[in-house]
Amino acid sequence: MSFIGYKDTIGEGDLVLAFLGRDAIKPIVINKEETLNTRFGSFPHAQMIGLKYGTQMASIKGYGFIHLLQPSAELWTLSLPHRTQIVYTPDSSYITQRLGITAGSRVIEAGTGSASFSHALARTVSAEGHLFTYEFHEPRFLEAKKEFEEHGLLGTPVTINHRDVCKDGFEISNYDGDVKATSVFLDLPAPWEAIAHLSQVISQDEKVGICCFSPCIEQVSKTLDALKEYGWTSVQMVEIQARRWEARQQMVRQVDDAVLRLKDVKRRKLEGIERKRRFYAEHGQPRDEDSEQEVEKRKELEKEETKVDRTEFNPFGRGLRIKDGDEAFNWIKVSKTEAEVKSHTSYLTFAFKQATPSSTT
Amino acid sequence: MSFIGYKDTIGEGDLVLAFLGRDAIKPIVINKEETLNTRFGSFPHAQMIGLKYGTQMASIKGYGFIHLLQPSAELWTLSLPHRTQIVYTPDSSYITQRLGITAGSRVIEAGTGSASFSHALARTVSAEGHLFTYEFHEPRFLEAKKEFEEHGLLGTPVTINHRDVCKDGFEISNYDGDVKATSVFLDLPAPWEAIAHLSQVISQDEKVGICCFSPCIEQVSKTLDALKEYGWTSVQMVEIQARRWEARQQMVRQVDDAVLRLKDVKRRKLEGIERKRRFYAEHGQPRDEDSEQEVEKRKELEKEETKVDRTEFNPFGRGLRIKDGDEAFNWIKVSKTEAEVKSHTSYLTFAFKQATPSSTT
Amino acid sequence: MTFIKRQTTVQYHQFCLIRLPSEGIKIVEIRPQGIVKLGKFGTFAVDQIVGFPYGQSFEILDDNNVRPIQGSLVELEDDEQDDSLKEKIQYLRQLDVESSETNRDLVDIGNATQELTQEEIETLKKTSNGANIGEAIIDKLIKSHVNFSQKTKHSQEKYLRRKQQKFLRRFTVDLLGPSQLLQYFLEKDPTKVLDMSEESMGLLLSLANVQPGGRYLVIDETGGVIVNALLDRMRGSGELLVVHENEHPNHSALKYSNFEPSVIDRMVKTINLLQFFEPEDERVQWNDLSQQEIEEMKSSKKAHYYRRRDNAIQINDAIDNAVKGDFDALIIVSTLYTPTLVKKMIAKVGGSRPIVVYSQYKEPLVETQVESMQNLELLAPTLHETRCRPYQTIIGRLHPLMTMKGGGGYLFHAIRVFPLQEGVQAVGRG
Amino acid sequence: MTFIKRQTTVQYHQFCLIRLPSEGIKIVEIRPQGIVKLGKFGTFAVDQIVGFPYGQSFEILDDNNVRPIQGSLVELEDDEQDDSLKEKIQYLRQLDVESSETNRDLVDIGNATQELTQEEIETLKKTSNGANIGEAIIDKLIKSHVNFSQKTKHSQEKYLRRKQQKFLRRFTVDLLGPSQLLQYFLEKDPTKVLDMSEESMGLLLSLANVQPGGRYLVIDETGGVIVNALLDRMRGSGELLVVHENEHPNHSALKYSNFEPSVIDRMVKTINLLQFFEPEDERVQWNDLSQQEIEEMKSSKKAHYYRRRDNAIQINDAIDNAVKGDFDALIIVSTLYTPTLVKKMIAKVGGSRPIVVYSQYKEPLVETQVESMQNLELLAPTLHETRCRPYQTIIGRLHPLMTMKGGGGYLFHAIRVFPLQEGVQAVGRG
Repeated sequence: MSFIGYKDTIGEGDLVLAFLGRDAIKPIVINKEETLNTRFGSFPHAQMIGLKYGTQMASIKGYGFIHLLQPSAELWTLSLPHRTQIVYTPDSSYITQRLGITAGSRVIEAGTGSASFSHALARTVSAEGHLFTYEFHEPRFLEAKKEFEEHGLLGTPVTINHRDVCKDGFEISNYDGDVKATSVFLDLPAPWEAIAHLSQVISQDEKVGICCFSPCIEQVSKTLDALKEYGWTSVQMVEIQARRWEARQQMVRQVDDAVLRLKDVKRRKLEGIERKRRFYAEHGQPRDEDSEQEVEKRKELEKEETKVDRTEFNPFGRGLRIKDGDEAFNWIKVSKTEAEVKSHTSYLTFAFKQATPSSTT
Repeated sequence: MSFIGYKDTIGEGDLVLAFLGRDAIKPIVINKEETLNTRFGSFPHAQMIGLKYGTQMASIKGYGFIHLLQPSAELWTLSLPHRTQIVYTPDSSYITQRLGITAGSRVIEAGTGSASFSHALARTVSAEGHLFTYEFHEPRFLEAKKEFEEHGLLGTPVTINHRDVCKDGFEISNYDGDVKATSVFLDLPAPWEAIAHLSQVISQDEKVGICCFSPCIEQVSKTLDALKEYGWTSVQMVEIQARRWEARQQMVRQVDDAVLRLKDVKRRKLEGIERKRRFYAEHGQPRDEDSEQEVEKRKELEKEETKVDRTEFNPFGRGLRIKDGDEAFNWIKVSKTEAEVKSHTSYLTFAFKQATPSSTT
Repeated sequence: MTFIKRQTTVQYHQFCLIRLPSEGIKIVEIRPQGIVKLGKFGTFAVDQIVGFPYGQSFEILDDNNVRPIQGSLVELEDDEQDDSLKEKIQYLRQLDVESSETNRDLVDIGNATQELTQEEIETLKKTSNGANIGEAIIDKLIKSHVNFSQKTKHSQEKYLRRKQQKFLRRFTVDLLGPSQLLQYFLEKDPTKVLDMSEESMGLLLSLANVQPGGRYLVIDETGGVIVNALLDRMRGSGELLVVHENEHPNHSALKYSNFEPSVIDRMVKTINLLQFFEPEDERVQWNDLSQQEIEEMKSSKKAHYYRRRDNAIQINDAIDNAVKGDFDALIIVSTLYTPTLVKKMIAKVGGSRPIVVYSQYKEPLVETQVESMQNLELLAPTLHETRCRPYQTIIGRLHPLMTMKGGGGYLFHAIRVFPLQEGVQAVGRG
Repeated sequence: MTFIKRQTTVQYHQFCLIRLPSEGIKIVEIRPQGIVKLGKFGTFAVDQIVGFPYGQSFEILDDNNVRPIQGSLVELEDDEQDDSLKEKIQYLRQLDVESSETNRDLVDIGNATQELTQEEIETLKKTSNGANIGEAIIDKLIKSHVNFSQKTKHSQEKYLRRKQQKFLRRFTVDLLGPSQLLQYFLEKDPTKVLDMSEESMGLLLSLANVQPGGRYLVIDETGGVIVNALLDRMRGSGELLVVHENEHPNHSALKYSNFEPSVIDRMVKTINLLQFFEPEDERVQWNDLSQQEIEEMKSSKKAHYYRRRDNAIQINDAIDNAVKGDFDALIIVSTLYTPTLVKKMIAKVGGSRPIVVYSQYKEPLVETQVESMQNLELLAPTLHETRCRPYQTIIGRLHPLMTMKGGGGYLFHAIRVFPLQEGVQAVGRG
């Protein structure tokens, strides 16, 4: 029961997400005999038992730490082992919102894939709703089924089937009752082939929504044809463009300070020239007949008497390693996107089917 | 000679852009007999003559003003009379940059449309280059030709032809020499039909670039087929997403101040209750036998003795009209996009054609 | 756990959505014997649509009657009418045909439609007077688009339908769900909902891991639109503690939630910022009177006593709730300055639970993130931006819509954690 | 007006671009008898490619020879290789196949490619040792993609080509234009060019109305990449006054401009910020010596004299240039704080001329815009953002690339105007 409901304290057998870093969230199942070994150190499961979820835990060696988090669908999306390209939270959350999926909804999902969206849907539809998910690739089906089982979702609210829905439709035998889905999500190479089989498994009593998820625009075209053919209306295709931003600080470098710095450079340069002039006035020119030793000695004397102290005027911290926000300087808060951004996940095609008149008032 | 080169002072016959507002830039040709009448007032052309470009000019009535600007291709894009959907600066500047269009380039453009991009290209290729532009719709052709003439661009560097390039190709008779284009820009409903005709008019001695500008993805598909068929390579389609941002300021409302305000409200409420209690203690309850006059008098007295002064503690300026940046408050600078943004102009398909081996070393 | 299934048909005492062709959306209350007035579209009796499933379209007949019709309203409009035609018509209607400047532009008008030749324009100029020329051109435009000249019944019908598009007396009734309520306010007054987009709302609900049975700490400056969305995902079980900055919370949008008042009373507790942050000072001192004392009261005084008692209990319960803390999520949709606000409220959030903040502008969240990066009680602070880009969804003519609404807001998200007490030498900070 | 046409063929004493398959771009100088070393790709004699038009592709043969080949390098790679296959290969290569954690993930690997069944994976595990299993899977992947099993010569050749993709000894020579130079630095060190994208550069040049014969005031912190782009649009006529904050300007990128040094000397004048803002104090006091005095000098002293004279003239000319003002555009690409910087430099811009400022981040430009809104010398201040989104351009499989580079910067633009002296009652502010 990891993804539905909340738990405060870590217990034996719990699924815990060990947060090592934003790109390294490791799922572990608590087993008091085991130890989690990471580049941050060693963390015996036994020491986790009884800790509150959210605890920052130190490695037994004393260096390094991790955070112990309770699985949520969103964290699972960031940490699950990928078997396919997964559906990320900006897409899944929008689809959920737009299709009006809520507790009690009955959702069809094909294919299950890596079950990223499946977990989010299970959390949203909850025990009062149901998720009918289908996967055609047997290894993935088995992997997903195992996960649902381990995560306490199998049966309620998830029913998974190994099926090629394009060929063999959606009707199933391992569920007591009709599917009667109120929302459909198709993430398949050829969703138009599956659309034909939906009428048997969607509710006739209410408006039903569908979202088809396809990376290529040509797939969208074929999907539109199929939706039209099978009586789906209010069709609209959209795409979600999501970004993450990082906060940084940029030093405020005033042009007046840059001018003053140049003045300072100039002044010190002139001072250097002046000192050199005085040195030569005092010591005269170097003489050809001087010995090497005398030449060396003179050079050192010249250096010592003509050098200008290193300036203290360093308005921009040149040559120093300045940390963002250093109080000796002024800063402006700025934001930057990731170095590489997700420019495309897929096109989302939404459509709706009205309730069948004969089955209503 | 309005768009190429710079002019300092306004003279008779000049094309001037009268800036009334961001969405109201009015082209006028200076004629000392005329007057520009706008909702900002009246502005006789005669008074403009001799003023510097960039001058803010007052209406002869004394209220209202406008700015007098020299035409540039970018300002022209914002002010020209639309005959078609035009090519805006984010697209045109990118196409210019990516195709490596510069002074001396020889560019083919079809169709001319509203000549927005034509003006930018003329400015960029300058007298050393040439723009060969083609328009199939006769009224638009005539309009554009007239503009080029009035703007001193006809002949150098612009040659315009009334032509359906898809049917009749690009070869022309009103130009002395070969077209030998080094860059091609196609903004047509069916660019794939025009691509077939290009070989006769592009340079064989150097690498030539093309950009096809189409709103629908299906048009891009057909364009890709044609480009492949006619030996264009390094094909890539892109889109430009451009935004404008406005600066605003949002009041910094600290939760501590919100708490203090509630305290103040509470204090004043209690004070009001206390005063009421004292009033009743002093004057007793209202008596049934009092006359209307006495009741009125008592009410007024009660009101006067129990009222609490209007608070001076108003940390967020409630009930007042506060201007962005008002020094009595703290602000954070924010940015907002336009209320309605351009989400799509067209898809840009770029491709290149290598020089023909026989014509080089 | 209580579970309240969502309505799928039109029922009395509900608020629902009415969609009109090219007119946006309206909210309508289903009152027995009520009459709904739709301006030029006509009027109809509410009783006529009760029981029909959401999504049903109707045609308005005389005498407040309606007739259910097949298909969605959007398809009932001529589906060949794509963006470019709508743009041209809109462009034409916007031009001020009467001003002297635009007379010169009449060539431009005709050209802009790419439909009329120079000749046709001159003819129109001569045959129409100034005021009607725009409409005359639009008329010609529509005719050419529907191939009116073919004079088939089909094309003639299409022509008449388009011309009269403004006068089709049709509507669709739909569920007034959280997205629809949001859309309603975005159309009427986006500032009320702090310019939040549907995709931002969806992302907020997911990042906050909203589900039935949750116990959420909320600041909602939208007048209840957020609270409504939370209730919709919770469907009758769980609890919200809503903290507000006024004496009384503004939950004007909650009447549209379609939950019974008793459900809202049970699930939505409110408390003001002063009570929240200074609970011990703000508890109401209350002592119950004895049964005997109560019986001796005059009825008006008795009512007054019970009112004051309820009030005290409500406030004290809310304060207890706040003091208990350990909420399953902190959700902030506010214009209060969030860097300090979040910092002060973290302590109330349970371990491993999310904190989600919405802001119309990015800059306050950038400052929130800068603050949070120093705060060891907040793990993985992240600033999210999500934008939905709709396409013209016409077979053979796919492209993103030429224009769309700007804005939509931003989200800040972090996970509440319990840091180690002494500084630990970080091998790598999470 | 001088006009210098752009090169279209490879010539001596030019810098040009070399593109290698899957390896990014290199800059190469065309020196007579020069040898270009391309690492594992081999070496070739520069003389071999001189005279060929830009865009030409070559294959490297032995003995530093090359053979010109048809088609562009991109097409020479198998054009069926689309994003998804590249992604899979990249994903596979990234997995650390040796770690114990990933052994468990081998199922995932095979599944991720959607190409291999459970059986095949188990077989591979048995037949390959741990270090090669990734490559073995990649091998199988490629085979299945090119239908290797069909065993046609075509598919076999494609298979071999793809496997050896890393070892195709081919390259394309191209013009080192402003976009290419920008791309080069974006790949090597984006901070050098302040993360400016190609589209931002293009927009900057258009907003600044850059053209031959113009006289532009420039701050360029990119080491000359911007100056280079300006020179490219000016093609030999016009002038730049480049203001810098150091003792000597950094124009390291200018050597790649492919203009003669004399052209650059003529067109690019430099001045430091101190000389620019305090011209009268910074003028060099200089008096020419008499001809006689010069002749009497020792040759070393004479050379010294002329050097100092040239230096004084250069500085004083630059100062005169700055004092003259009236520039045709002000172009700022800098990390100096722009609100104050712009304000101080407006006076130098001619009327109706543009001021264009580039910044990697939006926030400094927001502040610049807030400042500018109060400044009556700046008309229509606008903050622009432009982003190019490339598509996978494969017939039948069109979609935006899955990932792309973030960033790209922002632009501020305003028009310099001469405001009325006394306040005029504004009917509407422009």
